[in-house]
Amino acid sequence: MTVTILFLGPLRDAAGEESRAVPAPLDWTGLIGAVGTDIAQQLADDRVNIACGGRVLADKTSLQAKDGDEVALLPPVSGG
Amino acid sequence: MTVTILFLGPLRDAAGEESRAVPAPLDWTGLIGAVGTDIAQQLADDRVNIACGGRVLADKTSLQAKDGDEVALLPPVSGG
Amino acid sequence: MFEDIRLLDGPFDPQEIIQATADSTMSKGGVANFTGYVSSSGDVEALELSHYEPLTLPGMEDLARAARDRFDITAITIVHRLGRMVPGDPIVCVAAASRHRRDAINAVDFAMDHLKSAAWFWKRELRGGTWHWIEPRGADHSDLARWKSE
Amino acid sequence: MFEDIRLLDGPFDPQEIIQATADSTMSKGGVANFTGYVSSSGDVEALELSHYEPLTLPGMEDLARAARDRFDITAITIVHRLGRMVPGDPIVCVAAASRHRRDAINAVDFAMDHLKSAAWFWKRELRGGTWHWIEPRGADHSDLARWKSE
Repeated sequence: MTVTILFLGPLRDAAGEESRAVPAPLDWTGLIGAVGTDIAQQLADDRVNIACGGRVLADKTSLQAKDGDEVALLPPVSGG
Repeated sequence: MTVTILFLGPLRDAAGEESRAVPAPLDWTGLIGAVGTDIAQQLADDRVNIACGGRVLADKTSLQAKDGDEVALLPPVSGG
Repeated sequence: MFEDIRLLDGPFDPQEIIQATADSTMSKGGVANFTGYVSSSGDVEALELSHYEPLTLPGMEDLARAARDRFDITAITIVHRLGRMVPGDPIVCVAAASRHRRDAINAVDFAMDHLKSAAWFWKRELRGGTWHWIEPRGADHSDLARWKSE
Repeated sequence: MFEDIRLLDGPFDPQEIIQATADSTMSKGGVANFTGYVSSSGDVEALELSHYEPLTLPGMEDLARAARDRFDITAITIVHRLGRMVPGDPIVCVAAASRHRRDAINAVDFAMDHLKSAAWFWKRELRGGTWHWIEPRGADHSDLARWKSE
């Protein structure tokens, strides 16, 4: 009964790991609590997106991850 | 003391030869007389150009070819 | 319809890719192509591209479909590198074939403009022995806006 | 500045040409290309292109110069076939390299649009064992007009 949180790009460095398994279900408040203060602050940035089950959420605060879901934290893509 | 008249593209078929040497100098009236009725009629077409010494004449009736010049008769280029 | 949409984590030869796209349309018009190479601006020793697979390849496939719907093309190829590259390495290759030259060129232009928004890529550069993430780009809508009003 | 302007009366390999243009600009951005092939429309068995040499090659060289003046490019290549070809043979290959993708693509587009007016080519087709001259094209200024107002 777990959800996998996946850290992409620069967020992987901030998290110090590729992914983290947390208990399911997981909503926005649960996610904020699970990732630590540093990443929680970055998630507040409008340019940081969240995908659940392979789909980017239009409103990331509506996150409702179930058992087996992968929740990907997507920082802004790089320029250049 | 000759000018070489060069027939390009479809005009070559009409002329039955690649080129013809005629006495120098050669002006527009001389050219018309030298090429035969069929080609003379085609030369009247605005879309047929004349190059002398490697340059396309803005006004082909101003032709003044000297000894050694090459006068190229340029039919309209093909579409497609 | 020829379609070749790929993400590669090893080197590729753009000429092979263009050739395959061209072969698919031989005697039917022409092939347009754009190939991008890793820049050697500044003191960059290497470039690494990471992505989120469940989003990137479907995004590229949607983009190929959009190009096919919009332009009269007989082939579309979109190939993008991932992983670690050095300056001079090909990083992206887009090719389109059409009976009509303008459609082939416009399809390549369209695909390159939209690739940035279709793909989730994060880049970091190795400079002086240390990896640096490349900053997020600003709002970059002007390239895409070109295709809206037509 | 890399420049490769050629008229060929034998076959060519577009990939070799694109590769040479790309090599000249490696690690400096990208390369755009358009390659046209002899069509197999209808029952055409062969195509023959003749030209007036004192005008065609200088015309192509002037065109390359105009493209260099107009766009920020580091290489331009314009290669055109002459002589007898069969359907599927490459007939024209234009490639441009630039640090900026849009310049590379636009330079190729510009060169292709102007090539028709720069070059004095007469074409005839072999159909049913007989050669037929291809009719002159009508006023074809719309492609060129695209570049006037910019």
